[in-house]
Amino acid sequence: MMKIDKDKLLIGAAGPVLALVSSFVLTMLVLLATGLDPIEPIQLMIENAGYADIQVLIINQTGIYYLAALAVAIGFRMNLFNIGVDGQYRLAAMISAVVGASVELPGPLHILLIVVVAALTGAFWAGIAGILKTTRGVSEVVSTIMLNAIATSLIAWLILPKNLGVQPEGSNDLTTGEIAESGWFPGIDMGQGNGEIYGFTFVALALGVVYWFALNRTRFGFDLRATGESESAAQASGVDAKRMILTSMLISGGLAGLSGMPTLLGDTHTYSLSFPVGVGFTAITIALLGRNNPVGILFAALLFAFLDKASSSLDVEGYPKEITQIMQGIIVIAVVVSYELVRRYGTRRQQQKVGEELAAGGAIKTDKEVSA
Amino acid sequence: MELHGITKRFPGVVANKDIAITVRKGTVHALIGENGAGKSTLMKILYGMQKPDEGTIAIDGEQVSFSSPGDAIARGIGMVHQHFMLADNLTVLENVVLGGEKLYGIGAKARKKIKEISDAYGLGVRPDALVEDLGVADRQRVEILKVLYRGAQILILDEPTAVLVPQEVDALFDNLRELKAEGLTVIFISHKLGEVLKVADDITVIRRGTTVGTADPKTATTKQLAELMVGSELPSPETRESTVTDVAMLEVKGLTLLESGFTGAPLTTAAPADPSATAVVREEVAAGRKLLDDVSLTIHKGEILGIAGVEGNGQTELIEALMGLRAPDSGGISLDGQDISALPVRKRREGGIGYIPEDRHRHGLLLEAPLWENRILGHVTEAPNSKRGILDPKAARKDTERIVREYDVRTPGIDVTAASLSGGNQQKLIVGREMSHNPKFLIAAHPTRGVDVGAQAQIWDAIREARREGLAVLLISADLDELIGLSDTLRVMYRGKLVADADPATITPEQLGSAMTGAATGRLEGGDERPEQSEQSEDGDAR
Amino acid sequence: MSTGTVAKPSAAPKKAGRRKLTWPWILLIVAAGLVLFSLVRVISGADDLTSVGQVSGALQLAIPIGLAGLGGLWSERAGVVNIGLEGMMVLGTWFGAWAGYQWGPWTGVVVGLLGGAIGGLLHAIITVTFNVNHIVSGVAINILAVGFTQYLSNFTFGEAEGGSSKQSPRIDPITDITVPGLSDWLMDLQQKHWFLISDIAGILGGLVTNLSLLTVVAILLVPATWWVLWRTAFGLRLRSCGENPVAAESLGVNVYKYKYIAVTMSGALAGLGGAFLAIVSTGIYQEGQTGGRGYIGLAAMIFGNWMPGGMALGAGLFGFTDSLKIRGGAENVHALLLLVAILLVLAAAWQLYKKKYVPAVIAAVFAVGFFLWYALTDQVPSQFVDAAPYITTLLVLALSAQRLRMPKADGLPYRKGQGK
Amino acid sequence: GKSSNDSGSDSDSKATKAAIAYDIGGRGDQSFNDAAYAGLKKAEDELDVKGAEAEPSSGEGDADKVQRLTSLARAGNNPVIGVGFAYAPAIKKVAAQFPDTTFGIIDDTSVTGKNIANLVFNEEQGSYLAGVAAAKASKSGTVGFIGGVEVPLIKKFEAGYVQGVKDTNPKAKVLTQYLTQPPNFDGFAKPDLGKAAAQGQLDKGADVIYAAAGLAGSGAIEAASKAGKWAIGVDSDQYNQAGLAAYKDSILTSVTKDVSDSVFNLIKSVKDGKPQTGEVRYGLATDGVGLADSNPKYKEMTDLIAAVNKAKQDIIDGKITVKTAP
Ligand SMILES: Nc1ncnc2c1ncn2[C@@H]1O[C@H](COP(=O)(O)OP(=O)(O)OP(=O)(O)O)[C@@H](O)[C@H]1O
Ligand SMILES: Nc1ncnc2c1ncn2[C@@H]1O[C@H](COP(=O)(O)OP(=O)(O)OP(=O)(O)O)[C@@H](O)[C@H]1O
Ligand SMILES: [Mg+2]
Ligand SMILES: [Mg+2]
Repeated sequence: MMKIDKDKLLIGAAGPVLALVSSFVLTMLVLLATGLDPIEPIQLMIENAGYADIQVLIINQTGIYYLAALAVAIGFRMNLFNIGVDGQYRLAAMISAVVGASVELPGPLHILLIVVVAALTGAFWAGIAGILKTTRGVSEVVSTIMLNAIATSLIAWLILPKNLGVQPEGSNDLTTGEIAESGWFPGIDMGQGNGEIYGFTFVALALGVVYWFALNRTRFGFDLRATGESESAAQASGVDAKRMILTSMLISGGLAGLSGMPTLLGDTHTYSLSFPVGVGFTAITIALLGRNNPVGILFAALLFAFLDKASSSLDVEGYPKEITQIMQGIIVIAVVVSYELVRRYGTRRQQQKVGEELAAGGAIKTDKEVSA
Repeated sequence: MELHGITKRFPGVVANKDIAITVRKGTVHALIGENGAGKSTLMKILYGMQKPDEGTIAIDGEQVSFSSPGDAIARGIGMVHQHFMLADNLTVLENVVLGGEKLYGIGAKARKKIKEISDAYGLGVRPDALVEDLGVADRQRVEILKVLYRGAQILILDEPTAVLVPQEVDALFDNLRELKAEGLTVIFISHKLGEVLKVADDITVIRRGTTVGTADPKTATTKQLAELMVGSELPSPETRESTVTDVAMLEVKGLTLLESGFTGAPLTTAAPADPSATAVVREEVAAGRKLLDDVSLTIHKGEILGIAGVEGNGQTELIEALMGLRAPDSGGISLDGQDISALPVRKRREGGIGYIPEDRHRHGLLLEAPLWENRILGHVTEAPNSKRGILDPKAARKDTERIVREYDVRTPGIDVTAASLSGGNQQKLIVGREMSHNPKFLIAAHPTRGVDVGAQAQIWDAIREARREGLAVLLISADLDELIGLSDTLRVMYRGKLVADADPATITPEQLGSAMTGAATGRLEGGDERPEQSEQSEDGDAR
Repeated sequence: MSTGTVAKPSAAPKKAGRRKLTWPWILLIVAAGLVLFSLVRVISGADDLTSVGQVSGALQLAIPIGLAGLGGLWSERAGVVNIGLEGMMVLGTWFGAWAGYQWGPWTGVVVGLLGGAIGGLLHAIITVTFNVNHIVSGVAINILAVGFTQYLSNFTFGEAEGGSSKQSPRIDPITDITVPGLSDWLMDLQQKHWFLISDIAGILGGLVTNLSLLTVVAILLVPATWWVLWRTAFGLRLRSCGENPVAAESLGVNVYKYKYIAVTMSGALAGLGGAFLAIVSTGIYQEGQTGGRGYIGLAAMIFGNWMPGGMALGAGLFGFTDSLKIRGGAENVHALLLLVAILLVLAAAWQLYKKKYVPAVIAAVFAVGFFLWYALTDQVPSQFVDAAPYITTLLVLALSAQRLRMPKADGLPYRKGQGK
Repeated sequence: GKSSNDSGSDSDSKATKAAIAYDIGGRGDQSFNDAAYAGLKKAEDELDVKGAEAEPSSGEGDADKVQRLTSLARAGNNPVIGVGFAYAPAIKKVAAQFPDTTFGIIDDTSVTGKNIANLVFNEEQGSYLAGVAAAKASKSGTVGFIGGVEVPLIKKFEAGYVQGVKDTNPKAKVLTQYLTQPPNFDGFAKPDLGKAAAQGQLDKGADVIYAAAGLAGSGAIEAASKAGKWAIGVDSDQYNQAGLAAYKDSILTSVTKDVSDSVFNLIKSVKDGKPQTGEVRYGLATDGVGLADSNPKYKEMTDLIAAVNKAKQDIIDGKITVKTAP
């Protein structure tokens, strides 16, 4: 037993180390090949990450990515590929902003209302894909791509001043109107103009714990994972696969809806044309990188937030910012390839053990039989 | 052909160890041995799918070394694998010509050739049918045709009879004899010793990776072969005293299941151009083929009811309907006096149905999950796996350890994945799991398929044990000896109907086999070749 | 985590409903569709629905999607899911433009194709050799391709005359062909706005007017793909790798080789789609130019049931609705409301005939709703117009998705000598 | 803790350093951002100012913009100019923290402060003139408008253009087409969409097409040129744009919007110690917007020019008020 644990530790550490080393080396090669200093940009980014205001940005972005990636991951756990997180996120942010701006309630209630509306909206939008899949067999990959585009149009229409939107005097932006202060989620001010850590970031982390618990410690989670691992086995075990698909799609959409909340409740307090987009796509990468595991996703989200934010001043120093995107791509490939290599090694080890065990059990018999 | 000193090691296992076999030209050479003895591995080596670590292969006295099946095929070797190697979504023609396109192309010439071979051996293969629409026996024929098409001189058949009924086996053997007469060499693998004696010219026995002896089929008996194979007497599935009671545990009445067509898609619905075919197809879609046709049966406490039938005659559908995986179009099911027709799978399982699925990989296990999670599968709502919706991994683990101990599941621990266990051990885990919840009624579909002799005996024991305590069992198996030996009552299923019943005490596998092909109906009498047409009621139990 | 893309109703029967569409039926359906369309055009007066310009615009918009879809088809037929099409297309736009503005458009086409092929090759290495999950690899390639091209633009286009870090200098156009006489004649015919005749003339006219040579090549690639994959030994082997690689292996097929070829080819086709965008559609490389067309291509391929013809139909549908909306969508899409209403009436009648009253009533209610919408308005809000292609796709899929069937081993890992 | 802006906060030296923070797309978009860059470049050359630029990353939020502006302001840049209305909320926050730094924002007057200069343009006035020109140049009586993305800013272009056309020829028909909906900003970037839209309008008989669609407009210009019809450019004088040389004969005129000058003027005002503040409006009167006349064929159309000049005078005199929304 001790030996297995040591092995496990070694194997567990080997993957990430191999990945990080190889991705850094590859990135440096790209820089070198284009005649740039291979060390300085990385140095700059690490330096940047040492500053409090950038740290705040990184932490806040991590929270947003974390939620969106959880949304993607829960689908993946079920073999569902929710490419529509981005659309669900945008639509939910917009609708909840409208609702939030149109009412005034005591603090916690106001926030709760907005959050619930966001989760429901996201779930609703994802649910369409879920229903299409369970009743009509439409691949969720296609339907969520379509729903992303449809969400764009729907939002564009809803946000027109003649519908639900507002065009602030003198602005060329369209917004949903400002949410009253009672609906703002209190954050932690880091002082000295370093910005605020969104309070919702902690909700995101808490949801990570919930995600872990629900998946690993509840019947529901077991059913969900079982369905993801083998739909046929899960069905035979008593899982209603269709309901499971719909449920996980709804949860995924709900989480996607929540991923707009850090920004909405902690920063903008309104949904406007300049509300951040594309979160849902980055989240796919993060979920894959974090292997759909709540802790893994946290690290992956942190890594991506770091690459996003710590690179903000690279262009000022004369390095194309795109280098971070190349790094992201390389990291993903390096991580999965090295995990695969390590996994192959690990499986071989495990089989060897099973083999040894079996051999030990049958050894005596074999010897006797040879003479037969 | 000569194999010499073949050794093959897998991580942790020595599959073949210094094997030496000589196969005479123009003979049927049988290879026997228990599960995992290394037969398939040896054949894969001979077929170039795996590379031996040591040893040499010589064909017609010439040393060869294959790096891919392509090389072996070029040397005139063909192999029919233990598990079908067919692409479902391709036609028979495509499956046959694949890899051998150079021979006759992939068009009309190839089709003609296939027809020719098919007619010559009476295989009755339709080149343009989708493989997916074929039954097992047809698939087997396609596999054989694949080999003949390539003009193989050496034919390897890895357990070709496992899924065939006796009549089909006979037909296959006729084909083999014909091939032999044409000068082909056949290597034939089987667990069924009777068959081996019938068809083989030479027999080689493999045990734990090495050749332990040869036998002459003219003089050897199955008993001798078995002893050579296992080193001890083969256990038999024989059930001793009857434990059948009068209390009905499972009652099925008039279960009917139609093959459902698709509805609601008028946009692309289209019928074939041929008008006569159109009519047929229309009718089928309107009425639906009957997968289960008015099936009625009763199983009592302590009774094992065996169902014999060629695969694809509704057994799978019957199980699925009983489990609640499929909603029947009509008919009722009641368990222990309670109507369960409308209950979902989970409720039925909670209500006391245990399930040993026919395909353990698809329906019984999460291959990539650890053993203790597999122990939870199917019983997530029951103790000790969970309490009030929350899993109790500790208790589940503890219970898994108990199962591993009691059912002799050979594994280094309960954290290894199910995939890393051998088939027999996987099956023992499933049996242990299902028995742990004291089922009232057990569905056992091919409970010992592909399982080695030791594990087989353990599984039979477990089932018998539970039966003694009042368990009702529905046994479905392709192994007629198992079926006859274990069952208290036998029914035969043909085209979705229960067409015949028999007394396991007197019936022979051959009789059963003929009923399975639809040649005999009603009550089958042991010893009497001609079944009498009894008009026993459909829903009565079969005694 | 799966790469499965189509729901397979696990308990569904195998044989039922899987009848093949035969040619007479296809033609009949096409004819009926045309008549209906023509009817809608005449009633609504939206003559642009089937104008020459409309059709040639649709063709132009459909080609990049179709090429991406064709790429997806090659790869998935060999069992490798390729969500990296978008990235491979991006490589195609960049390399196509980079070579195109310097050495002429045809060189650009070839280099763009090679650029995409490199992306495909990378995908093959990761998924085939390293057996990594196909979606992870595809997503990574998408990120990498975007980052890489944007990064390189700084050093290439950024320093070129007439370019910037976001766009390339202008590329010389590829020759357009217009069949003289015929094109004009069809155009005249179309502009008479006769029932059916003008519509057919418009469609045919669109197919022979201002046709870029590369468009012709792209169109020919569809039947060529069909022929290669379904009528040659090479294609049979390739498809067998997507259906049952172990079986293929057992017959001496080098599965790795075919997967490599297929995925590289897939990248090349997507790259060609990218090059088409840069060289023919636009004449320059523009950052973000692909705008998700790779994903749409994938959707078109699934829509087309992993068959070239179906895929082309899907791409055509996207191109057509896209073109409808971009060429005066408010009016065109308004006319579509009438079409939807008529289709719903037909659907209601069908359900009634099948004695399914509830769906019939629902369809009828929606039909009335669409009629009212059509009758009471002149235009569809431009925001909804934008959504038209996507809503159409969803609707069509909802009606037909259950008949889809992907290659059996699509997305599954495969390793040589590991089959059972 | 330490903030990224702490280093080099050696400000105070007035207007030796100026900074612009770009909108999505960044430098190299050959349109809006590049125009702002041109202004900065001019200031560097003529005023001996050291310019700094910062690009946004895709999908960023207000917080990132705040960080960017703060860091630019801390580094001693004055003025700091946000290119595009998306910077409004960020400028509101940062301007309060740096009362001694002047902040410029283009296309927005919703945030105000005594150290904020709102650089805005009367695009509708320029577009009105384009409408007049289009109505005059059109023979078919049908003209087209292509908007890149359907946002209020572009609707301003549409409103002015339509009004100009109708005032000149009440019977004229204006076809309007937007390419995409926000937040999908492809409509500013995909010439193929512009081309297809223009083709659609040409097929419907339009013979003058005004495309306010950034780079996508070049597709419209190409289509119009190939059909032998007129196109009207936008933002800068597109007749002189290198990439469009092949089609320049068909570019009747362009509605110019002098972003570059507005940036330059703001920097200059700070340098001169009299920083601009509040709304700084660029209209016809100040030549902040207008019509280009580089095309010799345009210059030949005296009738048209007369009508345009009259309209221009009327707008300046207040006789015509141009609507800002259609
Ligand atoms: N690919 C593989 N990797 C690792 N071990 C393997 C592999 N294939 C077979 N083995 C091992 O080799 C042994 C021999 O397997 P083989 O399939 O040849 O047995 P067999 O005699 O054909 O059994 P059966 O009667 O069940 O078909 C098995 O016990 C198994 O442990
Ligand atoms: N493809 C493979 N890769 C690695 N190991 C394998 C593979 N196939 C089989 N094994 C190993 O072989 C052992 C037994 O395999 P196998 O399933 O063939 O046994 P079996 O008793 O013949 O069961 P079955 O009835 O399922 O054929 C297991 O320990 C497994 O780890
Ligand atoms: Mg085996
Ligand atoms: Mg075997």
